[in-house]
Parts: sequence; C-alpha cells; structure tokens
Amino acid sequence: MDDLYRELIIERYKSPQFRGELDPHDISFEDDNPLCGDHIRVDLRLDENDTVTEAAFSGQGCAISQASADLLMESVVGKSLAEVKALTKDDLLDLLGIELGPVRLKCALLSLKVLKAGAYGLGEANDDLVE
Amino acid sequence: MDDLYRELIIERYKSPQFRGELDPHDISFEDDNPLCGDHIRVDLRLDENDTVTEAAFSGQGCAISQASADLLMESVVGKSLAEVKALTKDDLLDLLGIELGPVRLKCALLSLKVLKAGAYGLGEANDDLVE
Amino acid sequence: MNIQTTALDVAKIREDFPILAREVHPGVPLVYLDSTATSQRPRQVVEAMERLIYHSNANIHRGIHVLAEEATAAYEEARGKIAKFINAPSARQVIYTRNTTESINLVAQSWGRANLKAGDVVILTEMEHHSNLVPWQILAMEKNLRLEFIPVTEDGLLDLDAYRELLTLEPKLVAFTQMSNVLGTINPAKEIIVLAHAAGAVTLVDGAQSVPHLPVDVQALNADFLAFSAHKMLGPTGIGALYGRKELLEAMPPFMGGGDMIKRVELRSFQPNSIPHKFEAGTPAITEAIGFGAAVDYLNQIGMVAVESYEQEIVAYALERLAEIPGVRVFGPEAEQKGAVVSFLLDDLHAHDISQVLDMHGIAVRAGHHCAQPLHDKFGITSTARASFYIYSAFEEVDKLVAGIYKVKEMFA
Amino acid sequence: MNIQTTALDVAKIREDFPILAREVHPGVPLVYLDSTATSQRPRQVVEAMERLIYHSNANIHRGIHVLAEEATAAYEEARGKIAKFINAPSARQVIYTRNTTESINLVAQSWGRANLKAGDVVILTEMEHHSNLVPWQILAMEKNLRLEFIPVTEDGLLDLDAYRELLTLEPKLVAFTQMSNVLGTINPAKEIIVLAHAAGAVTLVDGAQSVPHLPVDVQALNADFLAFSAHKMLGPTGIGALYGRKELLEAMPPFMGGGDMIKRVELRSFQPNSIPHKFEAGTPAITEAIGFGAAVDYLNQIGMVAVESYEQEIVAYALERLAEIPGVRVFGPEAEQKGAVVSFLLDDLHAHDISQVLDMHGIAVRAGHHCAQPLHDKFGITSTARASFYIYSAFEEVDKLVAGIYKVKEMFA
Ligand SMILES: Cc1ncc(COP(=O)(O)O)c(C=O)c1O
Ligand SMILES: Cc1ncc(COP(=O)(O)O)c(C=O)c1O
Repeated sequence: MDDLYRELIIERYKSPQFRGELDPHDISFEDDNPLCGDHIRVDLRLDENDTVTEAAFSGQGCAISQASADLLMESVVGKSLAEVKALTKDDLLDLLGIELGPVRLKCALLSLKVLKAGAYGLGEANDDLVE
Repeated sequence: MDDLYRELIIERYKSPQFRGELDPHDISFEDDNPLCGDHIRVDLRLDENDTVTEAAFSGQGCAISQASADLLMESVVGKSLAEVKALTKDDLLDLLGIELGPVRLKCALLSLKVLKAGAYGLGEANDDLVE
Repeated sequence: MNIQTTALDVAKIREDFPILAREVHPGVPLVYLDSTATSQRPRQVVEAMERLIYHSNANIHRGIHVLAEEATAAYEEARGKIAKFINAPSARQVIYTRNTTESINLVAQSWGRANLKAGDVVILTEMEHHSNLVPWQILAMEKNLRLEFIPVTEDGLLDLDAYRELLTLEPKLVAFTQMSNVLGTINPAKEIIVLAHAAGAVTLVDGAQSVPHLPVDVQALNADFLAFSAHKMLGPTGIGALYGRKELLEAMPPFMGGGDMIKRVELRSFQPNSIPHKFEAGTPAITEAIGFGAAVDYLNQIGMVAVESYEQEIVAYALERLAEIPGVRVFGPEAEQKGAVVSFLLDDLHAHDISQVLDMHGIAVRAGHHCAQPLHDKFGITSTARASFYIYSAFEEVDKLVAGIYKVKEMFA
Repeated sequence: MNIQTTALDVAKIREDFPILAREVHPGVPLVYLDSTATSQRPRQVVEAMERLIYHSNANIHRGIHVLAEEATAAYEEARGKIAKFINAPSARQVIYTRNTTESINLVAQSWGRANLKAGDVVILTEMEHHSNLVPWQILAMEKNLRLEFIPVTEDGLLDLDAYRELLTLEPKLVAFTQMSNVLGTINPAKEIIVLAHAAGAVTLVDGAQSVPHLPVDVQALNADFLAFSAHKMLGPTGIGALYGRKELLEAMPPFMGGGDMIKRVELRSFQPNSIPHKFEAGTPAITEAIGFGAAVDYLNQIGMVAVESYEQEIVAYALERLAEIPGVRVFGPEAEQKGAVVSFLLDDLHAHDISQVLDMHGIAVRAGHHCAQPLHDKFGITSTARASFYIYSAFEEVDKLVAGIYKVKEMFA
C-alpha cells in the first residue's frame, strides 16, 4: 500500500522534469479525467522521421497523474510515432512500478490516453486507447 | 381462505340478479381494472327525488367482481344519490363478507368506483373514491 | 410422475432456493409456477449482495478509498460477466438499467428521438409486452411515426410472410420479443434480424424472456439492441441491462442527466462521458449489479443449454398433462416452438378465479393480461391463467397443477 | 476525545452496521467518513430485504397468489412509510425512482417538457449537484430555456438578494438543493419556496442530502417536488423517491412507457394509469422498496430531530479540530448553517493524494469534485477532500481523521 507513493513518484511529483508547454509543437492534445475533473495536456515535437524529439505535459492532477505524465514524457522522447501509438497500459504501469485500484488507474492513464489520442490525431480521447 | 368463495358469492356470480343495461338511464359510467383488463359498466335510474329506482351492471370480470357488483346494485336500490356518494369500501366489504388481499380488493372495488364516479358525475374514475 | 429428466438435478437446485420450502397456508407447500413474472433468487445471489453490503459497501467510480475501489471493481466485474453471458464484444456495450422496460425506453428516447422522424415506420409484433409497445406509442405520438405490427397466427406464431410484406415499407426499426411471455413462442430472431437488416432497419430484441431461458448470443444474432431484466433470471429486482452495438451507443445522446454520465460540467453546458457511463446517471443499483453478476454465475454453472433442454422437457410434459383435462384451452404453439410458459383458460371461468382457487392449494400461477392486452384482444379474451417454469420447477409440480385445475372445476361445478 | 454527546447512543448504533467492524488493511480498522456519497446499511434493512426474498418474493400488482399479495402489500406499505417520513398528504404522491437523479430527470422530462417553452427562465443555484444541473441543461438545449443561477457567496451561502433580483425574471421553476453535498450548507428552503411561489414559479427541492439528515416536512415547506435517494439514508441502492404535489403529478404525461403504468393498451394507443403507477413503468425495485421502508423505520426509531442535533455536534467538533491543523482550508459556512459535511484541502496537495494517504490509515473520505464541478470552478479549485458523518460516526473518528491529516503532511513534507 505505502508503495503507492514510492520515492520515485513523490520525487517526480515534486520536481517534474517534463512539465511545461511546447510552442510551437507538432502534436498537442488535452483531456479531462471525468472522475475528478483533472486535466492534462501533452505537447510533442517530432523530427522529419516522426521521431519524438521533445515532449511536455501541463495541467493539474494528483501525484500519481503528475508523476506518471512525467515518466511517460521521459519515455517517449526518442520513440517513433508508431511506437508511441503502440504504447499500452502495461508499459505505463511498468514505468510507475506500482499496483493501482480502478480509480487511481484512471489518474495514471490519463496522460497515456491524451498522448495516444494526440498521436493518432483523434478528435476525441477514448478509453479504448488504454485498455 | 376457502371463505373467499363462500356460497353467496358463487351463487351471485352464477346467477346475478342485477346484470344488464338500462336504456334509458339517468346515470351510466364504465371503467377498467388496469390490473386485469376487466371492465364494468353501471347504469342507474333515479326518481324525481334522486332516489335510485333501478340499478344494473354489465361488463366482464371474475367471480369476486361480478358478485360484488351484483350485491352492490342490490344495495343501492332505494338509496338516495347522496347515500350512494357516501358509500365506502367498508360498506362493500360488509356486503361481501370476506377478507381480500390487495389485488382481489381491486376486483371487488371496481363496481363501487364506477358507481361513485357516475354518482358524482366525474369525467374519470379515481382511486380516491374507494379509499 | 414417471418421466425422468437427465438435463438438471432439480432436487439439488431447489436446495439453493429457500423460498421453495415455504408453506403458503398451514400445511400447504408453495408450488411456484410464476417465474415468467419474476424468478426466485438462489442463496448465492443473496449472499453475494450481502457480502458487498457488509464488506465493501461504498459509492463507486469516484472514491479512492478501499471500499470504493472494491465496490467499483465488483460493479464492473459484474458488467463483464453479463457481457460475456450474451457474448457482447465488450463490457462497455452493456448498460445497466432498472429493467427491460427502462432499456427499451432508453432506446426509444435516446436513439429513437435522435434518429426517427415524421412518417418513419417502426415494426413491432402483435405479441409484444406493453414494455415494447408503449414506449414506441409515446414516441410515435411525439414524432408522428407509423407503427406496424407483424400479425400473430391462430397457433401463436409470427406471420413471417406478412412481415416480409411490411418490410417493403422500409422501416427504420424492427423491435420484437424473442420469446412471448404469454404464448411462450420462441420467435426466429436471427431470421427476423437478417430480413430487417436487408431492409435497412435497426433491430431491438426484447430478451426479457429469452435471456433467462435460452442461450442468447448477440453476435450470432447480430442484434443491434437487446434488453433484459435480472429479476427474471435469478437476479435481484431493480436492475436490468441494455446491450447495444457500439457505433449506435456512441452516437446516441444521453438519456438522463446527472452524476457519472458526464465528462465535464459547467453551469450551462456539459460534455457527456464515454459509454457505458454516458447512460448511467446518478448512483446506480450497485448491490443489485453484483447480484446480477452472481445470477449469471449461477446460470453459467448449470449451463444455458441444459436450462433450455430441461425447460423443453417440462413444458412438453405440462402440455401433455393439461391436454387430458376437459375444458382446458391452451394458447400458443406446440412444445417444440415454445419456452416453458403455458397460458390457459378453463371452461367459462375467469382467469382470476382459476388462479385464486389454485392459490388455495398453494399453486402460484399468474392471472390477467400479462401486460399483453393487444394479444389477448386478438384472441378475443381479456385474460388467461399462466403457469411458467424454471430450473427449479419439478415435474411433480406439473402434477400438482393438474390436480389443482380439477379442484377449480369442482369449486365452480 | 472528551466531548460527550447526549443525542445518540452511537456505540449501540454501530453494532447494527457490521461493515464498521471491518479492517481495511491488516490491523487497520475502517473509519468510514463518506456517508454523503452513500451511507452504510444496518442489519435491519438487509434482513427486511432478505425476508422478502426468502419468504414473499413475487412480482407485484397483478398476481393474486399469496406471494404476490404479500409482496404487493409490502411494497405499498413501504411507500406509505416513506410518505409519512416526509409528511406527504398521501402515499400516492410518492413515486419510486432509482435515485435522486432519476427523480429530477422525471420532473424535467415529464413536467418540464410539458410546461416549459422557449425563453422560459429556470432558476438553479451555483452549488447544485450535477444531478440538478444536467437534466435542466438537456431540457434547456431542447427547448431553448434560459438557465439562471443563485450565486454562492465566499462563505458558501446562497446570495438571497441576488435571488430576489432573479425572481423579477418571472421564472417558471426554481430548483435547488436543500443541503449542499460539498459545503454542507443548509439552505433556507422555506424562504426560497415562499419567494418562488410569490413570483409564480414551481419549486423542486433536491433532498438527497437533507432528507437523510434533517426532519423534512413537504407540507411545512410547501415544496412542489422533492427528490431523494434511499442509499444515502441507510437504505439500499437502486431506489429513490419523488414526491410531487398531486395536481402537478396528475396533469403530467408519463415518463417511461411499459407494464404497470397503463390502464389500457391497444396496438397504437394507451391510457395511462393513475398516480403513482403512471410513473412506475415495468417491474420496479421491489425488494429495494422494502429496504427503503425498513431504513425509514430505523431512522424514525432514532428520530430525525436527534439525528440532526447529533450531526450538529459532530460537525462542530470536526470543524474545531480541523482548524487546529496548519495548512487546512475548509470550504463552506460555520457549523450552525451546515450539515455534517466537511470539504477541505491541505497545503498545496491534491485531494486525491490526501484521500489516498488517509486510506492507508483506514480513513475513507471522498476526493474529487463531488459532482459539483461548477461550484469547485467558482472557488478556483478542481477538487476537494470531503469527510462526512452520519448517525454511526463516532467523535473518535474525527480524532483519527485529524491524526491522519498529519500523516498526509508528513508523507509529502
Ligand atoms: C445534493 C445531491 N443531489 C443529488 C445527488 C444524486 O443522488 P443519486 O446519485 O443518488 O441520484 C447527490 C448525491 O450524490 C447529492 O448529494
Ligand atoms: C417479453 C417481456 N418483455 C418485457 C417485460 C418487462 O420486463 P420488466 O418488467 O422487468 O421491465 C417482460 C416481463 O414482464 C416480458 O415478459
């Protein structure tokens, strides 16, 4: 249980490394967590081969959502857009390294959902993206 | 329990004495039992003092509803319209002399409801009439 | 009784249903032949609900304390079970409602109001339950729709030739029951749906009677909507389900507004949540959903194929035995085309009186129009007595029914 | 804890709630402070439901066998209890719904659709739950209504001067919560209704929080509609109620179509049944209605005056203790104007994190916007942590909450 706030998460929450907005950007998407009203925006810059060169997130949320967004942004830099699209829920949970109940899972997955909706160029984010 | 079909009820059901329609009539009203689709019509003739001189019922229904309609018609002949309006659920149950569950109560009370709605000259029969 | 069934161990099943041991009058045991109205509930369902209440009771979705997480997980797990039971492609296509009636109203008011316009044709059948008539009548009045009805033949079947004829009207919707709650008729749902789709219509299957009694596979049927109730399939009251094709559900406007069905709310506007939540406004019937899931577990453990074949046996036996009684008139088709529902009349007696006298002998059958007045009108009657069977119904109970009917005859002789 | 309450014997009450003895983590007992989301259920409620299921389970209204008569009587008896609990003039003015949300949607879609037209003004408040916002937004979009909002002041009260101003718009409806589920504010319902009626408006009271926690008398209030949920007042999920003024209910068109809500059905038309049945389509939540009645019995036996005064005491104590903690910001008015709901934030932490860490210590509070996003927007926040209390909440649990909050501070120090 206490694992939920393991050191890495508290650290990333308090001192995120990928927080901010990218302007200009190649991809930008934002969405809400309907359960709590939290909001996340993700911005990406790509090179000519569609490889992510820069990533940033903004918005507000709890420690889990902020830390997971930060870790996710870190992980996508250097990935191709195809690889970003292929990211799964389990990939993100591996980054976090914790077990989550159904509600906190939504917190953790919001950034992934936003990232993938942006990568796919969807009009709307969809829970299918992270299932 | 077996009391439900005491002799009087079976007898009145098989050989009703007030079954029929009155044409012309001074008061006529009809309504359905929404629980079973049964239908009862009541016709009354009044004299110049608003006393019931003739009463008849028609329609279809179970033994309880038919017997109670027949006994009710019998009881109203000679009553004033004011007395008819004042009839209660308990008056009818006294005529029947049986105990009824909530559903069979509706069967028994349909004729009273129709009678009273007619006596009051209402547009629509109302459960309040027999409560 | 001298016919032995092989499909189910009814005696063992009966032990799971404490109510079946009840006496309804002193010394008179219950013979429950009213499962079409509502089934009884096994201990397993009641205990699953009690476990939630005494161990994990909390409101769902938003809470992040342990109880709320457990309750949320249980609620969604039950949805998954129900989805699997009807072979829905995804649990997100299963919406919790109060009952079949609400499921159909949801489709009428959300899909129907958004997709139907004046002059559009909706095809129903003459054997529909009021729940699959009145919602369309309400919408028809509002929108000026045209309702047409597949006729019912004398022997209680749908007239499919007449249906083919009606399809030339290019209906927008064909909504029909997969099993009649009066005649027991099992309609050829797959064929009806193939024809409807070929004519460009969306289909809604009223599964209130079929889902409890037959294996139902929404993908095999290719149904667009399927409505059913937990209380008719061993589950609790207060919960039912609507299955819908994903594209349809996603395009539909919300039904009711409130908590949980939204993604974001401002004072004068809102964004709806994704399915299924879009259609589940307010605190849902959480405990009842868990009970629904437990009921599905119970049925799965028996197996719906076994359920269906046992009911085939018992209804055949019931029809055979009733045919012996002079003055009994049974409505509906032969055993092969019929679920375990037998509606009948006796001599010139009223169904209420039949039912009441049977009740004196502990036998619970239903009497009335069974929420299918137009069907009764069609047969020129106002009501019928209806005996219906389920997995816990014993052949001996058929014998008791027969003996009871003779008692009715005696009483009014 | 050194304050002794006289209003309730909480220790004795707690014995009726088995869940309160639960450990949420090994060795960590449950401290349930989330009753505003849903209350816990006493044994008496569960047992009343179980009794119905194991003894009298049947579908209601139409059956004339013993089980159906017993179930029907129990269902209607429960309605009578609920009517009496809110002092409704007649049980027929109490309609069973799924929850507060459905009650409000029923009014919006039945009364609202029939009585409101383009340009009509509906007054709500800024502290409404989504359940009393979204149904009106949906109707406003459909009908082109104008929604106006009574503002909430900094200290969490309704601005009644602004309300008087809004009434000059001649609203057709004023719909407001009697108690805020976030701020705890108890609104002056009687005064709001007197003013609304003077302006010619119909009134709807969202009683989701008030009916469970205060004596509510619809005749004294002169409310036109009152909506509430069983699950927030010790009863089961899946059932709620709508009270309505008789003339209004009788004039309203049906909400959903189906079984039981009709008097007569033909293929293309129907006549609606009388109230309350007109609004209860399909098999209702029968067992849950019995549970609702049992919950009312339980509350009556304690007495709503005692409930209210105990909650006054515990919320005053909670506010006092929370005020000691540096960095805690409580939203809403002083104890005197407030029910037993305390929403707060701590330092610059997110409510989720507060709630999650409290949960590690067994303390269940809710975190989020509590289905009141516009209210949170107004205060410039997205979410709060909310501790709420009921008759089984002990003063010691307030102390545990305070200790827990210190643990949260530590974790994120
Ligand atoms: C003030 C208020 N209104 C409405 C509701 C909605 O209640 P339910 O979810 O039971 O429909 C709630 C409960 O969450 C509430 O607190
Ligand atoms: C065929 C059919 N459709 C619909 C219904 C309505 O079900 P519910 O009352 O659970 O909504 C029933 C049950 O009475 C039924 O038998």
